[in-house]
Amino acid sequence: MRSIRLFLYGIPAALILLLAMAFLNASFLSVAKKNEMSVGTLGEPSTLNPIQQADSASAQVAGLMFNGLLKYNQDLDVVGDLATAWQLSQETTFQFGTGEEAAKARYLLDNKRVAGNWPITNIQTEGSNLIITLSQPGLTDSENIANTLTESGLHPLPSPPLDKGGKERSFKAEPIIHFNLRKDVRWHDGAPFTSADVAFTYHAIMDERVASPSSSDFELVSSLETPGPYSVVVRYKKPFSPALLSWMQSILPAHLLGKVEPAKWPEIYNRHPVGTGPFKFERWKTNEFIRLVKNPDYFRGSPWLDSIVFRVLPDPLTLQLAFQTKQVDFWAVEPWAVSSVEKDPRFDLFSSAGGMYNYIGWNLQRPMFQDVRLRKALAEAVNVPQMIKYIIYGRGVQSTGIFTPKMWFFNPKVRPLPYDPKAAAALLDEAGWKVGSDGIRVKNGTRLSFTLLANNGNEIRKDIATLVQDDLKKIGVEVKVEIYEWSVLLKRFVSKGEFDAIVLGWGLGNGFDQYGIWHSSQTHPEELNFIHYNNPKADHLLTDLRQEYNRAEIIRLAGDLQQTIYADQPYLFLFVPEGTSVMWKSSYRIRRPGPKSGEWIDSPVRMTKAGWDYDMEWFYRPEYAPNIPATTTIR
Amino acid sequence: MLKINDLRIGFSTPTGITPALKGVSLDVGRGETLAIVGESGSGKSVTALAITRLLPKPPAVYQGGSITFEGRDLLKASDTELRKVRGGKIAYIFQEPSTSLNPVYSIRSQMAEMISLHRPDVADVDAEIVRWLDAVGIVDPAKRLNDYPHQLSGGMQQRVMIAMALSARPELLIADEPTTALDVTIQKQILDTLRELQRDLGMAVMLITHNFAIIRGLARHVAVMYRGEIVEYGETEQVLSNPQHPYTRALIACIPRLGDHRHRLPTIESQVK
Amino acid sequence: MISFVIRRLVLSVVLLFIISIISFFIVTLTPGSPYPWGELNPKISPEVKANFRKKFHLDRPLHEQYGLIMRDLFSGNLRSIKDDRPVMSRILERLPATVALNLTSIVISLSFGTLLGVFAARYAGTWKDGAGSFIAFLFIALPGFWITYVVVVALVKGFGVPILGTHSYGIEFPNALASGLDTLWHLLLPATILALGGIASQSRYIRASMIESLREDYIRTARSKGLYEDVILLKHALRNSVRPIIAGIGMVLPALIGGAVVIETIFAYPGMGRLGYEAVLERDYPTLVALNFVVAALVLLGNLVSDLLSAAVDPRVRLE
Amino acid sequence: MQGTTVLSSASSAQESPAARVLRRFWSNPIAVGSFVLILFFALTAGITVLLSLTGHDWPYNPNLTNLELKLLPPSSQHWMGTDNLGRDVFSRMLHGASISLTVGLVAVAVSLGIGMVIGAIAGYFGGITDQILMRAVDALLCFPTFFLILTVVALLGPSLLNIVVVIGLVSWTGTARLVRSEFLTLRESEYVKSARVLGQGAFHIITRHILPNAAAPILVTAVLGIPDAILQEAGLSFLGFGVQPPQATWGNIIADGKTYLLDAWWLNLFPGLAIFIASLSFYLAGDALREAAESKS
Repeated sequence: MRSIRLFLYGIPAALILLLAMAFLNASFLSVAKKNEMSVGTLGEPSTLNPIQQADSASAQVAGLMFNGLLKYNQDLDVVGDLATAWQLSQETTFQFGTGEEAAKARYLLDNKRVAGNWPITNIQTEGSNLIITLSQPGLTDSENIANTLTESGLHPLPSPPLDKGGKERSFKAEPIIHFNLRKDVRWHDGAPFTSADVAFTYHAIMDERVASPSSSDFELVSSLETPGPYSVVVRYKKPFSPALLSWMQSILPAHLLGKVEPAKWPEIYNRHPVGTGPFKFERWKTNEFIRLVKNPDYFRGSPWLDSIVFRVLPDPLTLQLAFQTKQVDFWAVEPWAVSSVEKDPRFDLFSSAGGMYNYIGWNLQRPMFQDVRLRKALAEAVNVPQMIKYIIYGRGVQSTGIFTPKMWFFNPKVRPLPYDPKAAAALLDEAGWKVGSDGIRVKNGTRLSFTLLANNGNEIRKDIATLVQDDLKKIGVEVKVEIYEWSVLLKRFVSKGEFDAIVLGWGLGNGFDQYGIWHSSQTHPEELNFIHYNNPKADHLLTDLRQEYNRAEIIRLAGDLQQTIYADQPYLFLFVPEGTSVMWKSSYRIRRPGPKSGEWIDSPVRMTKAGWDYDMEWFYRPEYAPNIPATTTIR
Repeated sequence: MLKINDLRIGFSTPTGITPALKGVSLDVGRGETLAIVGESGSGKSVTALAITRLLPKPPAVYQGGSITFEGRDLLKASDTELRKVRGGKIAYIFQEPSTSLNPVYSIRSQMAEMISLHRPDVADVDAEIVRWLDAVGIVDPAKRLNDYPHQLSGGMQQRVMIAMALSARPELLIADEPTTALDVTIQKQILDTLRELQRDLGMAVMLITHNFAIIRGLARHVAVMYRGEIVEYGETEQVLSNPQHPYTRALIACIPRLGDHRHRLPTIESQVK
Repeated sequence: MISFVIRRLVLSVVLLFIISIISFFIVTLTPGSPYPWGELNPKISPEVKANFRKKFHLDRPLHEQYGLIMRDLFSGNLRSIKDDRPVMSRILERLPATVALNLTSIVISLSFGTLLGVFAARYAGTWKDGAGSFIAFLFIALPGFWITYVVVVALVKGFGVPILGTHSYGIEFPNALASGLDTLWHLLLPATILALGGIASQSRYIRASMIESLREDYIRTARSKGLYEDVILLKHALRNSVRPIIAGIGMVLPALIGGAVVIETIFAYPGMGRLGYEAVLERDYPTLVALNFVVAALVLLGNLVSDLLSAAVDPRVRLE
Repeated sequence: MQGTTVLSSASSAQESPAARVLRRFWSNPIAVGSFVLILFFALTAGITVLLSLTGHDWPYNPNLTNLELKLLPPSSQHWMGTDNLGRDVFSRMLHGASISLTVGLVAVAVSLGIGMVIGAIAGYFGGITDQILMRAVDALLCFPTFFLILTVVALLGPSLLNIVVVIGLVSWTGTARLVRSEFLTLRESEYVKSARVLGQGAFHIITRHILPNAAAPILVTAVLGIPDAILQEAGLSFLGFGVQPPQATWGNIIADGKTYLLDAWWLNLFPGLAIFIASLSFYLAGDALREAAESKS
């Protein structure tokens, strides 16, 4: 009998006691923290292998453990990382019927070289081929050379066009990048970093079994050689200016993965990788945290923080609470909360317009949306400034097309369409849409009514859909809103083209190549031009832009492309939201290496073009100050 | 030993209190056997249960009278005192042996409970249990110790009940229709066992039944109850041979006798709803 | 007894097989594609997607896919689409945390539920019983996610108490006891909230079956033996009322794992509920099928255990 | 000794079982209280739906967005404040009431229908059919109901009807088990055996004899099922799979208000309370009904 009573009363009493003790312990827990930075992420990384990951959570963690050959500096200029220097060049090859023609052409060009001020560095003949090495990739110089040859009666044989449907050319243009690598880099396990690692990483990315999402960046590589242990030469099939940026790709250790077949990687590498970066992998407790510890012999010097922990916090509210109880050091603030946080003296706040814009995509296969006047009227009828003011509390700017203000090739001259419901109504009347009996406009029998889709995970897009529904009702346009789960939306509607309009957004990197989104060839299922936009002028600009290396020329072409597409209004371009992050007042500072060796610049954490967390590896907590003094200090 | 004086009990129902006992007076001397006979609903079980206040309190209401046992009025006794009397001094056996034993405990644990409560001085409890099981006529009792009630037959279960009741050496055993649920052959064995044990232990027995036939040879006195009252009380033989009250006469007339050729047994038109 | 267990196991295996078929087709029929990267990620070319589909046999007809998934499941190298890791290790990683959470919450709901149930049964019919059932329904009626948020906000705002994950990492612990208590706290808090509903329903069951047992004849016999009211209540009545609860244990598991999704998400607790929820969103078919398999196995095991337990508790139950 | 006592006990005998249950139900204060609350919710829901059908919404049109009035705390114009799109929370709560009640009632109807049919068949015929059906119930139980709802809603699309039917489809196992156990016991009773002896068909026996006797427990599970369905819908909305905007339900008001929990407390407090009180009143009424139906006296 006593045992029954013991269980009946004993267990509940014990549980209450335990809960009370645990609660007391938890509430008096000292918040003295180790020399560790703790970052909250909403999603758990899928893998830490840089060439197999595609989600932002994985990239953020892997970024601290690996280096690419190149990287962006704070002003988004491309600088060397594992590579000390790189030279761009191009081999243009003219094919002639006979060897003498090739020799004659070579002789002609030799003495013409100076006059034409072409950037030719070398001319040679191989059998009936004339090979010219130019110091700058691109097509313009090669076309001038071709013209001079034909003017002087030499006719090289035509070579296949560079792009599907592109015009025929009389030469083959193969850009070449030559990288010189740093000699002082070691992998975390001590092995030396050499060009073999770069070669292995390239071949791994192209290996089908690896199914790497970055393989599309390297499709145009025709060959990659490693003449020396610290030099790499990459040859491309045709000019493709974004190619250079692809070499920011993290490099994998050949000595660890070279001989292991990819199916084994998840067990032996992907969850505990070895890289060259400032931080080394320590521990991954699934669904909870990933901890990286500092790499003392990092080639730029040992980081100041002992460790960084990425905590997986799936619920936005608990992420906010974790920040307020200092369990996490940074917090990405929702737009509506920014105003209250901004005024709070306890926090430092960093916000910047990102590389993302929200839009409503009109399905141009629907006859209704093929009339640009209707699209223009709908754009004028939606009050985007009010939307910015209320949905994202003014934290963002109205979008003027396919690029965002932070990009160096953004065209500021493109003005956004003003909010003018009267003009919109007039335009609709002009386009034949007369207001029907029930207040909804009609044109030869069809009512101006369509369904607007949005995904249920994104609060902002749901609000956009509701507001657009209201705004367009005011000018007699009926909008039905349907919210679906993300993958359902894409599979059942978008990729099959069975939709009228959809609220979406593009998260663009810093690159200018949007061929996949806007080119008329990209309209097959699962391709990105799902609205079937087709403008020959835009197609032309897109292909030229991809082959243009000259910065000024890129700005001109990009500006023209942005203007053209904005005028067509294939999307109702909405706004570019600002990302805002918060940290406890001066809980971190930065001491990063300056351009000259031995130089250390100390500065507070602040917003740069590349974001506020650009130099995360050089963050330090003032209470654990670095041992190397700063040469220059910025308040 | 036990004296019930003008006991009045009612049951509260949503439409008021229905009287069950309207002034019952009885007494049982030491070692005596009293039978209480009456049809179901006549209040005989209520009387039995009322003695040690076993009637569930919410519906039952003690309206008056007294039950004095060894000088103490049980109606006013404190809980602790009452607990000593229950089982220790007055023990019960009930009508439905199959449901009166707790199905999830073994015979041994249920009997050990009784012994250790009322006779803590007993050293070897198991031996004592075996002795009592044997006394009530259970074959090979040692093997039965760890059995569970559902493994025994009706008759065996009732024997266990008797063994359990007697194991605390009570002074009065109240048997509330002990054999009604058993078939006739077992009935006789149980009653014989009861008679022998009563003779050996010299304890008083109050036998409650609706069957006049079984009380001859068992109880020296009999009380006939009808509609909550005792309508006749006296020596068994005397009441059987010359019943005073018309109801008693009718009751006795219903008893079938060997060699009786009447076609239908006379029945009494019952007033009780 | 042994034959009973064997027969039940065979039956369970057949059932598991049927469940795996149903769960596979329900999951794969849901529209949406299982690419681990963003569907509209401009960097992903169609070739990459095609290559990916080939790697996970997604281009094969459904029945073939099912065969392959089953073959891989039993050969142990079924891989999750999300991170290409063997599915079993993904599930087993979370098993200890889930078992700890669910087991603790079952213990809490059983112990407190029984206490409340017995209390209500003892004072059945009086105002105390009324109050008991009112409180019980109070807990059942609370919407899980709502009360969780209220408690979490109150605790964090009020006491600045850490609530996330299974341990507060990155903090210097004075001694092992503090660290141990911290882990205990991260377990007990979510488990208690998860158990609130359980406590209420448990007390309802026990109260009902206790009242029923108290009406039985053997209680009257026990009382006639002069036992204490407590003994009658706890020994005789309670033992007979335990059976419905044990029978319930088998049914509790799926509700817990499913129900724990909200708690696990809010407390960032690495449980199987969250794994399933994320797998549904990411259309990670292998993980879902394997998870359903494991959960089904746990449930059938739970049922078997509860049958065996109820036989142990109530001798009348013969395992035929 | 004769006569007088006969009359007094007669009245309680003539009362039909149903009347007795009702009498006991009304005598229980908690039952009366919860019934009044349920009536209140049903009335508000009904009136609101009537009002909105006839065109004039009181106090405001629940779906009218008005961004200037964004996230206002409760005030005289907006008794329960406004949400993140400036919509009046009080009017959305009124409309939410009608949705939540319909979800509860229809889902229970669906789960009751299926549960009774399967329970009856399993209970009445027993043997192989019983084994098969009960194993099917076990199989269904093995799925965490949550994933089942999630997948089916994603499959069929999140319209109100789909959600309600799915909740019903998933929650009939409890009723089936109850009905089966009732049938197993009632099937053994004499009047069923005699009906069978008289050659009445199985369907006739089930509907005429057994079901009415099992009515009380079934009714109780029905009443207790309603709040379960309401809580399920709220949970679904919370995870983003609930009823489509702009339609308001208590669940999706909380879900939308979730991100503002720390600042806009009213977005969470009122709907949470409403769900809580509605569910509580149904549970208490159901329990009181069970109490009334079960007690013998």
